[in-house]
Amino acid sequence: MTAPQIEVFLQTLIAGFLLGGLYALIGIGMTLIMGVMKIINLAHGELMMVSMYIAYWLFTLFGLDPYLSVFVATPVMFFIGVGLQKFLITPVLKVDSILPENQVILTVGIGMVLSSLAMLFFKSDYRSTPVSYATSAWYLGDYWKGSPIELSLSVPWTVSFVFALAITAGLWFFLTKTDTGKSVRATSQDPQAALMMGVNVDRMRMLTFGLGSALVGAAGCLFIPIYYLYPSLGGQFTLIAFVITIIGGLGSTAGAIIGGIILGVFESMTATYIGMGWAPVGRFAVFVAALIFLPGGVASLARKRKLGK
Amino acid sequence: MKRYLPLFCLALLAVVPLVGLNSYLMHILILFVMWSVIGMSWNLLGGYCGQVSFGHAAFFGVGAYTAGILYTKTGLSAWWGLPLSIVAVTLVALVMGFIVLRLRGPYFALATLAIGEVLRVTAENLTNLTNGDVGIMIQERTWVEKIWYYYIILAVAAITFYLVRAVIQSKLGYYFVAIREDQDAAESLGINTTLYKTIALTLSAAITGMAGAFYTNYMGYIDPKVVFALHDISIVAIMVVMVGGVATFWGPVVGSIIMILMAEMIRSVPMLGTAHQTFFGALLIFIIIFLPNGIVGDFKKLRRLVGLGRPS
Amino acid sequence: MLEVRNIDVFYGDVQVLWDVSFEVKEGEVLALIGANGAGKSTTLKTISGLLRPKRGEVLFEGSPIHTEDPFRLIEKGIAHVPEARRLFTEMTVEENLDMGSLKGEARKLREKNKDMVFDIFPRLGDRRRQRAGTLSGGEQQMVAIGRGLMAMPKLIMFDEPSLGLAPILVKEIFNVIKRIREEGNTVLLVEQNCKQTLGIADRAYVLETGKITLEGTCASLLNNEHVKKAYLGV
Amino acid sequence: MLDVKNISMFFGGLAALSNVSFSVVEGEILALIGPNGAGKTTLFNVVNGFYKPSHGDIFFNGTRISNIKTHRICRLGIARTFQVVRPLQRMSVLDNVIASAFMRAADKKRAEEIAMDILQFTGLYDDRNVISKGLPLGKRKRLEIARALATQPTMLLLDESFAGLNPSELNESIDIIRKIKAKGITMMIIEHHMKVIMAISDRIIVLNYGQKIAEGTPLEIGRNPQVIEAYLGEATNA
Repeated sequence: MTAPQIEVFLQTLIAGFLLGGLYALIGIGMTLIMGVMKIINLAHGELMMVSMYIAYWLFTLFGLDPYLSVFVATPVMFFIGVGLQKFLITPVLKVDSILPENQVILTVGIGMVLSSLAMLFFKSDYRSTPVSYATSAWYLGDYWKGSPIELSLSVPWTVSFVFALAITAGLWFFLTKTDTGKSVRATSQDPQAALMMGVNVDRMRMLTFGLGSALVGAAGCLFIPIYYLYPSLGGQFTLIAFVITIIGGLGSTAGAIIGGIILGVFESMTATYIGMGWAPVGRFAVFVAALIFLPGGVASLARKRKLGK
Repeated sequence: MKRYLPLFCLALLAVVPLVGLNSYLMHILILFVMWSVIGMSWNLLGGYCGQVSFGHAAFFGVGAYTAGILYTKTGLSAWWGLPLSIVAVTLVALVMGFIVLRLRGPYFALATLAIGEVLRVTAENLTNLTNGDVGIMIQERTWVEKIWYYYIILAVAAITFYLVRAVIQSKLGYYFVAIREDQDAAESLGINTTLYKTIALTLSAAITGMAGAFYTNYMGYIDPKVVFALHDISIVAIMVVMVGGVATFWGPVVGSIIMILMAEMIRSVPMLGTAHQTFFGALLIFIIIFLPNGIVGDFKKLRRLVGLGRPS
Repeated sequence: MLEVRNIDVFYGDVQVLWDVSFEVKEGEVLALIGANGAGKSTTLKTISGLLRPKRGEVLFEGSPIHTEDPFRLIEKGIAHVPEARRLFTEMTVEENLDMGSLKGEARKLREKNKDMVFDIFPRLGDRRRQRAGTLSGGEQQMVAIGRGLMAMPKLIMFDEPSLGLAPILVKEIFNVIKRIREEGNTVLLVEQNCKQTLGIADRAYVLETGKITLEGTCASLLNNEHVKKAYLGV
Repeated sequence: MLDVKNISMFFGGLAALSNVSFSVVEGEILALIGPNGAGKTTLFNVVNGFYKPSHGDIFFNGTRISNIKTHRICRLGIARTFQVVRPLQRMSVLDNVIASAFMRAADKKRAEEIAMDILQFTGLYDDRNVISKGLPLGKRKRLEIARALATQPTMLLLDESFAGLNPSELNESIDIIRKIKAKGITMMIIEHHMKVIMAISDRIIVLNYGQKIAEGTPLEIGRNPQVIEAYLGEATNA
């Protein structure tokens, strides 16, 4: 490989990694909900879109930096999630119907309402938050004068990535170090046993849906400085989240992180070497391959290694 | 009486245009019949066999593009797409079935959704075959009046109705429902579940593909965003059945009437034009919570809800 | 301490318990024995609120508990070591023990109680950071018992702790139950393993297809021919 | 008729069945008993083709069946019922039985005839138009048997077909089992109800921890000290 080729390759890899970190955050929210409630939330991306509009308006009306709106949008999204769980999803779980997929279809309905309401109120315009640092970047050459290749690191992408990392670490701390977090995990593994331990399982489910929504909401705030916002953007991110959970293994947070990064790198590579438009196809190719060849996701591989000989 | 209801409805539908409807009303009628066809085919796979597909747009789109590509590449009339789409879509369904039929429940649903999206993106990118985003335009339309299109899709609908009914009342139908109710039990009762799921998928796909080929001829223009649309095709196909009645013969027809009327009513109010999905989504949520088996399936419950049912 | 009065319990439309009544007195080990499918686990699940009796009532220290939310029972002092252990297999041994002590006094004394559990089961101490799902069957049962003890319950219920364990491990588990009792706890023990159970219990009830058919002191039951019949039908 | 040779079945590292061998003789009722978790249902799942055994082979009338799919095994003549009743819930009793009768019926008319015969045979004829979800448990258990019979098997695997029945239902079911036996259908039965087992079975196999610990007539099994120990547990003097 010549120097420019290496440059392109490394730059693509970096971009994929940064993207993957954000994807992971979206995926974790989905996988958490799937693990605890055993339902697939197809309104996940639409929840992210709602959060992006919150960040957008906070920026446009009050000049609030999108990174600061994480602290506003995330709690709002949490309560939206709790409400959805309490008033829509719980009732459906109790209804007897021919098709058990009803709850999945229900979340599709929720997504449709959210995205078309956004369309109604905000039109289908593409919006973005023109922050001052939008195009700034760090260059390798500035730090290492004699570098044979030149690489750059976009400031907003990196900041978003670091935020995503911090949120993930915070979540990890919550899930492993606090009693409530442990109760959430216990509920996902064996709700009845959790009940016997004194866990209010229904409340954990609401908390989880809220938490999943809050996480994807945070991801929305991190995406807005680097991405366009339009009402129908949710569907694509729902699929991304789902693909990540399949690659990572259902309900596995660590799996979702790896899944997010695999997907981010893969998409970035497809975009560079095959063509921009094909990135989604690559995404689905990974998805279908994971479904067929790795039914338990990356998490199952790790488990096998630990158990087997 | 009940036996002749389908014939009666068919006769009624055949006569309706003769009273002289304007072009707009004919358009509504055609859409209603076309969506009944798609709904019936989705119901065969989803309602009876229990395999909930989120990707019927894949079949609709492939059918539509079969007709379109035939026309642009070979110069044949796009009407050849009607029979040929069956071949093309069957092939797609067989490949797709091989991949997705080993999955169950929501995973099957999501995998079909993903494949539908893959085909859309593929159609957008294979520009030398599909013209990509530009789409395909059928230059010379066969007829100006809509009535002929109407009779063609009505014939397709009639055939579909009787085909679905024949299938459901035969061994296939019993096997489909057995698979829906309990796949393991079905397998242990000697039913080759993979084979029969593939049959259900292929039949359902072929019918939807025909509707797609018809669409190309009727509208005279297709592009990937329209015929491979997730919300406007795949989800509406589910809704037609969910609203009308899952696993009922008349459900898709009733669902189609309601969906088309609702869409047109919303469209006629300029304020709400862009919001039709809000209403669709809200309707879907309402149906799932209160009438999970649709209007036909939960008819008794519906009468109770609106206070028409006799107290018992 | 615990009083079960004339309960009828159903799974859906299937009746599993018919008019079951018994009493657990403070400080004793009461055994509920019977063959597979006799309704033993159902009885325990009803006590811990996972199933609701259609008729009859369950009283704990004089107040009815069959209408309580199941997650409140552990606060009231009833711990249930469920059948087939039901550990949180993806969590570590220590986290499983933490789950046993979410509430009240038990939460405050968590670290102390953990040391106590590791004292009873030294093997668990060595494996405190290991995932519960990777433990052997016997070790998993130890975690399940430890998790129950962490709640500092007034009454601890064991559901077939010997299930699927090799005889030597069964012996170990039973010794632990004996020790728990000697420390002044009240125990309700459900078992198929009748001889061993009768060896450590004060009193026992025999359940046969959902009905209580015998009760008495263990000494009297050990030699009762009917017990054998209840199991083998000969 | 059925030869099970050195079957082992592992889940993860755990052996649910280890080295189990036995034969079923044509026309007999062979009971499979053992404490909870002994591996009885697992054994059915292996014979029935849901699981592939980790080791060993199974032959049915000389054909190796341990490597073929469930629906083909059913076609060869082995039908089963489930421990947790699994009727096709939203179908009527008659339709449930028709669905399985199709396997050996040339057309729908023939399938209906077979189904009607079997419903009469199992005493479900009067309930034929009931949606099976609404049946009481006793009849649902019988519907399971009817459905299995509709595939016209030569061998029937019954997994706890008597659990949860009241005494009168129990007697009806025992009668049906005897009638099935009179038709010449071989049966393997998993059951906890010892009285039933002792009353109807020709031979008994006892499983414990996935191993066969005894085999014999009901009388022999009732006296076998190893069996008594497996069920009652060994006494400790600790």
